[in-house]
Amino acid sequence: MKRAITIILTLCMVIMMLSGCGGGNAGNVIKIGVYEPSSGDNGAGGKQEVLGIEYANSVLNSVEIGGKKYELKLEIVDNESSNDKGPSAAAKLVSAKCSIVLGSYGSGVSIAASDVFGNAGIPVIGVSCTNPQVTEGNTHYFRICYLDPFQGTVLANFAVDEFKAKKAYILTKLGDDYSVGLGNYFKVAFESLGGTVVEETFQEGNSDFTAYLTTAVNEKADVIFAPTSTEAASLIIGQAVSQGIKIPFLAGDTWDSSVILDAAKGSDSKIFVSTFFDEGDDSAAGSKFVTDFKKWLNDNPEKLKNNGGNDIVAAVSALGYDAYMVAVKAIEAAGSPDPKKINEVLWGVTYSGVTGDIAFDDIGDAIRDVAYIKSANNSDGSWNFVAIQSVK
Amino acid sequence: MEFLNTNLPYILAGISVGGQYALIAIGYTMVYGILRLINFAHGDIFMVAGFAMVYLSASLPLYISIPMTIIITVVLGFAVERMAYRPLRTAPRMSIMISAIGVSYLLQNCAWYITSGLAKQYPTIPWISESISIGTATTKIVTVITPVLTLVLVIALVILIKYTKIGMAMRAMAKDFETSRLMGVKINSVISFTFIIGSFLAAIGSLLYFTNYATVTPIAGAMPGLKAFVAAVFGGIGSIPGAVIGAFIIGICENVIKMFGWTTFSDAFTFALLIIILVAKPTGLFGEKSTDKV
Amino acid sequence: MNEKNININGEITPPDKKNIFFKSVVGFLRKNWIGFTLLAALFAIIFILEQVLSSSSMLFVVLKKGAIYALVAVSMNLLNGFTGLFSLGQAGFMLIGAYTYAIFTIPAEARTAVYQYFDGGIINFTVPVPIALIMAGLAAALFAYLVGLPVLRLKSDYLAIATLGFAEIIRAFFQWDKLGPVTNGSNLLRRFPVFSSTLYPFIVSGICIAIIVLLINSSYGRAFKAIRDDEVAAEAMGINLARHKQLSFTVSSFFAGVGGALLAMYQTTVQAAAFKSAMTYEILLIVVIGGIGSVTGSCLSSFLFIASSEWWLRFLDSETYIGSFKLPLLASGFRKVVFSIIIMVVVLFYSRGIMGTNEISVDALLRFFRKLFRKDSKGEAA
Amino acid sequence: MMENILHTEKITMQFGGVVALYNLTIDVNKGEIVALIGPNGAGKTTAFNCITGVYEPTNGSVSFCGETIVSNHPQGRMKKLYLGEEDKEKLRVIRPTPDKITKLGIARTFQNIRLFKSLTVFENVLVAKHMRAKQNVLTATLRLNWREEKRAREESLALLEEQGLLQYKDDLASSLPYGLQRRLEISRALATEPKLLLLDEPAAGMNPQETQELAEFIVKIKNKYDLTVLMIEHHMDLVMQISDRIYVLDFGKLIAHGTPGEVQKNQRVIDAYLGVADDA
Repeated sequence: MKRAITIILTLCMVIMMLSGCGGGNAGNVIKIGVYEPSSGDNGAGGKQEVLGIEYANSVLNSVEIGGKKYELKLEIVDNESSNDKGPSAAAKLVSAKCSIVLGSYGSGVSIAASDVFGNAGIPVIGVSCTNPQVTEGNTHYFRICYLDPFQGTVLANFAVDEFKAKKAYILTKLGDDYSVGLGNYFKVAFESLGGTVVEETFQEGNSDFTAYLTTAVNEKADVIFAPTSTEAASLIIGQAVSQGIKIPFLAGDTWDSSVILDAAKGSDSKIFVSTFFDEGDDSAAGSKFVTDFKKWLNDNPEKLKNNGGNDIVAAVSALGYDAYMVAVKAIEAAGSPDPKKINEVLWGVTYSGVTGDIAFDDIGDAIRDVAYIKSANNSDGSWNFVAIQSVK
Repeated sequence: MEFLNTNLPYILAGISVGGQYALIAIGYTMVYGILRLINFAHGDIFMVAGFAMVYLSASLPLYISIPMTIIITVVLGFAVERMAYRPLRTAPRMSIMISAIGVSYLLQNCAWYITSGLAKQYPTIPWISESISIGTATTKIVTVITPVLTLVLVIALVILIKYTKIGMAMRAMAKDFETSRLMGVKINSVISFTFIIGSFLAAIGSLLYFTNYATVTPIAGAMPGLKAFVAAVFGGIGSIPGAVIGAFIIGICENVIKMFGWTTFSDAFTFALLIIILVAKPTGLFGEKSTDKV
Repeated sequence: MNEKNININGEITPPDKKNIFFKSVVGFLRKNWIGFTLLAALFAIIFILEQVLSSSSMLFVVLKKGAIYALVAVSMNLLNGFTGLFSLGQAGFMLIGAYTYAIFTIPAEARTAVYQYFDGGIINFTVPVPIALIMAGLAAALFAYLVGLPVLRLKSDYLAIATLGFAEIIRAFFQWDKLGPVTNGSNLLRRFPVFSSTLYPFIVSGICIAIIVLLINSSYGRAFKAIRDDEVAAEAMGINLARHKQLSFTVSSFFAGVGGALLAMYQTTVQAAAFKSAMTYEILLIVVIGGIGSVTGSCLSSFLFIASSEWWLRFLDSETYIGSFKLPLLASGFRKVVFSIIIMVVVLFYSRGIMGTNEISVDALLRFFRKLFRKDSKGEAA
Repeated sequence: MMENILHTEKITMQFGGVVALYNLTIDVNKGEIVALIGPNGAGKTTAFNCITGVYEPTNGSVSFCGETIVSNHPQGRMKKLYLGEEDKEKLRVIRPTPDKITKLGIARTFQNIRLFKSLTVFENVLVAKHMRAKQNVLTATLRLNWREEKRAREESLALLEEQGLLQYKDDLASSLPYGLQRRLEISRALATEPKLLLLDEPAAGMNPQETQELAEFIVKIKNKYDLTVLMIEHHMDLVMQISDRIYVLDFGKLIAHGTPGEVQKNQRVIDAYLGVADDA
C-alpha cells in the first residue's frame, strides 16, 4: 500500500515537473496575460472582470502585424486576492512570456505584483484597481478606470447633494488598500464639504456587522459609506435589513454586482453605488456590448455561473472588455509582440470603448471625469440609473 | 435606561453570537476532553453544513433539506474522524493536530472548488428570519431563539452524558483513556459518537448562524471555529458548561468592544482574554487540574 | 543544503594557544570539504543558471521563495522539532521582522508616497540593508522574549493556542490606525530595497540555517533535545527549563524575523493582513512533511512545497483541451484540492515526513550509494 | 558524630483532599546508604519529588548539607493548605526548581526509566554536563567553548567506559536492553557530579542475579564517587544487604526506622506489608 502510494506520488511529481517545464511560445501566438483573482475575497469580482476579457477575446482573437497574422491567446492566473501569492502568480505570467498583462481587480495585489512585471519590462493595464499608488512612480502600469480620489469625491458630493448629509459613517476593511484608500478619500472630500465622519474598520473573516450598524444608528449618521468587497457587502446589507436600518448606503465600484442586488431584493434598503458603466447605456457601442455579452453569457452555462448565475452586466466586465481592446490596439500600434515596444506606444494609445473614451495621462491613468451613480431596485433586482456625477 | 436603549442591540448580538459559538465550542470541548485533540476541522465542518443547506434547499423543500443537512454534517464529522484521526491514534499528538489542519485545508479548498470561490446566499428559513422589535432594537427572531435553543440542547447533552451508558463511557474516557480501554469500553464507537454529537450541534449552529448572517463562503467557518475554540479553552476545555459560559462571555465581550469603537482589536481582544486566562489559570475557568505523574 | 555535516567530535588538535583557533578551523574545513564543495557547487550552479536562463523563469521564483521558507521552516523546526515546544506564532514574528525591515529601509524620498495617509510617517532615516535585516531579527526576538515570559509556562496545546493568539494580536496591533505614522496602518509598505539575484536569499538563509545547525549541534542543542524528550528528566539533569525554552523561542523568532524580512524583499511589499495563521499552518506543514526534527528535511520540503503549490500544479487550474476533449475536473481551484489531498496522504501515510529525524549528509549519501551499488552487484552475481 | 547531608523537616504533601505524605522527617548522613521502603502508594516517590523540587510541599522543609533548599510556610503559595503552626521567623520562601537542586548536588533516577529516548547513549550522559559548563549560547554556537566541550566529552566517555556502556555509545538510548537502560540512567545521574544520589526502585523488573549485580554496583559507585545514597526499593534482599538504615512508610506516614535488623523485627512493618492478620 505504502509502496504503491510512494510510486504514484513520485510519478505524479515527475509528470508535474515535465508539465511545469513545458509550455513554450509557439510561432504565431501573442499571449495576453490576465492577472486576476478567482478565489479569495475578490474572487467574485475578479471572475466578472475575466469574463469581460474572455468575451473580448472571443470577439477579437487575432491581430495582423506587418502582414503576419498572430493569434491572441489569454494566459489566465489566479492571484488568490492575496498580496503574498500575487507575485508568484505574476511571475508565472512573466515566465509564460506574455506581451502585455491585464489586471487586477483589487489594488493591493496590483501593487504587490507591480515590480515583478516592471523588472521583466512587461506593461500592465489595470482594469479596476482604483488606488493611486498602482500607477504612481512607475512607467509600466497603466489603468483604464478612474481613481479613488475621484470616486471618493464623487460619492461625497453625491451624499451631500442628494441626502443633504451632515454625518457619514465609514466602514472599511483593514488591510484592504482599495477599501481603506477609498474610505480615506471619501472622508477628506466629505469633511471639506462641511460634514463630519465616524470611521470604523473590520477584520478579514468578520461576519457579524450588527455591532457596526448599531454604532452607525447610534451616531445618527445620514449615510453609511462602505467600500468593501461584495462578500462583506452582502452580509452588511442582510444585517441592515434585519435590523430595519433605513440609512442609505453608498459604495464604490465593487458593489456594482449582482450579489448586492440579490441581497437587497425584496427589502426596503437604499443602496447607491458609483461605477464605470451603466447597463442601460444607450450609446451604440454600449448597447451592442450589453446585448452581445448577455448572449455570450447565456450560451455558456459555466460563464453564466461565474457571473453569479445571472446575466446582469457588471461594470468590471465592461472595463475588462475595454482593457483587452486597448491592449490589442497597443499591440497593433507597436507592430510587434515585444513588451518593451508595446509599453512605449501605450502612452499614446487612444480608444473609444464601451465605458467611454480612453486615453492615458502622464502617470498612466485613463483620463476620466464622470462616474455613473446607480441605485439598487429592490423589487425587480436590477440597477436603476440615477445620475452621471462629475466633480465640482 | 438611555444607556440600555442605545446599547441593547450590542448586547443582543453578543448573546446571539455567544449561543452560536457555544454550539460549535461543545464539539471542540468534547473531542478535546476525550482525545486531547484540537479538531481544527470542526469550524470547516460547520461551513460545509452551511453549503449543504444552500445546495439542498435549492431543489428540496425545507422540511427535507434541514434534516438532510444535519445528516450530511454528521456523516462528514464521522468520516473525518474515521479517515483522518483514527489511523493516527497511536501517533504523536502533533501528527494528529497536523492531520486536523490538513483536513481543514482540504475542506476549505474543496468548498472553494465546488463553489468556484463565490459567496452563496443562504436560504431564508420562514419565521426565524423575520424581524422583531425588542425595546429599541430590531433584530431577527433567530437572535432571540439562539440562546434559548443552545441552553435546551446543552441541558439535553448534559443529561445524556450524566445518565446514559455511552455518556458514562465518555466520561470514563475523558478521565483515563487507557484504563477505560482496558475496562472494555469500546473506545472507537464512543469516539465516533462524540464526533457525531459534535457535528450535529455544529449543524444546528450553522442553521442559526447562517440564518443570521445569510452568506456562506469557504472560509466562513474559520473565524467562528477559532473563536469557539477559544471559548472552549476559556471555559476550561473538556467541560461542557465551561464551553457554553466561555462562548457567551466571548460573544458579549466581542460586541462590547465594538460598542466602544475598538473595532480593530475585536478579534485581538478575544485572544488577549484567552492568554490572560491561560496564564492566570491554565486550565480555564472550569477545567480540572491534572498533574503529571513523575 | 549540506551544512549538516558539521560534526564536532572533540578531535581538535591540542595546545599551541596562538594557532589553536586557526587550526581548528582548518581541521573543520578538512573534515567537511566534500560538503563545502557541494555547497559551493550549488551556489555556482545557481549563479550560472541565472546567467543562462531568463531571470523571470519560474525556477528562480520557486528557488527564492523556497530558500526563504526553508529558513522559516528550520527556525520553526528548532522550536517544534528540537525543543518540543508546539508554537504557532511564526507568522506573527515574521510580520514583525518584515515590518521592521521595511520601516527602516524605505528611502526618505519615497516615504511621502508610501505613507500617503500619514504625511510621510515619523521615521525619517534609513539604515543599510544588512543592519536592517539584523534589526528585523532582533525586533522579533525581543518581542518573542516578552511573549515568552508568560506563555512558555503553558503546556503543549495551550502553548500552541496562546502563541497563535499572540500572532493575531500582533497583526491587529500593526494594523492599528494610531500607529499609522510608523506602520502605515493597514496599508501596504513598499519601495524598500529588494534583492534581484536568487543568490541573495540563498546566502542569507544559508548563513542563518548554518547558525541554527551549529546551535542544534552544540551543548545547548542537546539540552533542547533533552527537553523535547522528557521535561522532567531534563530538569533533573540540571537544565533550567524556563531559561532554555525562552532561549529556543527567542532564537527561533530571531530567524523567523529575518525570514520575514527576506519575504518582504521577495514580495516587494508588506502588509500585515498577509501574515495570517494560514501562513503558520503552511510552514508547519512544510516542517511536518520534511520530518519534525530534520533540518535538511525542512529545507527539502520547503522547496518541494513551494514548487508544487506555485508552479507544478498550476496547470490544474486552467481548463485544458486535448484535441477537442476537455479534461474533466480541471478548473480554477482544482490545484488546491489536489494539493491538499497530497498533503493529507503525506500526513496519514508518512507521518514521519520525508526524512523523519534523519539528515541528508555527505556520509549518508555515500553510504546510500554504496549500499545501492552493493545491492546491484549482488543482483548480478545471483 | 557523622556529618548530616540531608534532612527533611516534617514534609507534608497534600493533593486536593488526599494527604500523600504526612510530617515526614528523615535524616541521611554522609557516606550512608539509606533505604525508603513501604507498600505501593505509601508516598515514597512523593517524598523524592518533594526533595528534588518537582513538587512544592504543602508544609515542611528540606535541608541539604546544612542549608535549607526547600521550604514552605504560612505565607507561601500553598498557604491555604498550610498545616503547621505559624513560625514567624521562617518567612523566607524557598521554591527551587529541580534543576537548581540538581546543581547543588542531588541527582536522581526515576521509577519508570526516563531516558532521552531519541538521543544516543553518549549524548544522554553529555546532557548532564551541560549545567556545569560556563558557556553561553554565543560561545557554544560559535564553538568558542571547545575546550569545555572537549573536557565534557572526555569525562563522559570515561564514565561510559567505566560503566561498561562504551560499546553502546552511539546507539539510541531507547534501543538498549532494560537492564542497561537502568545502568545508563544511573550513569547519567552520576554525570551531574552529585553528592547525594536518589535511586527510585533501581532493581524494578530485575531477576535475582541482576539484583545481586546491582547491589554490588551501587556499593561500588558509592565508594568510588564518595556518594551518599537514598533509595526506594521493593527488593528486600537488596535493601537488607546494602542499606545502613531503613525508613518505612505506610499511607504517607513514617511507621518505622532503624537498621535492617531492627526493621525486620518491627511488628508494624510486618503488618503493613502482610496486612494485619484478620485482614488477611
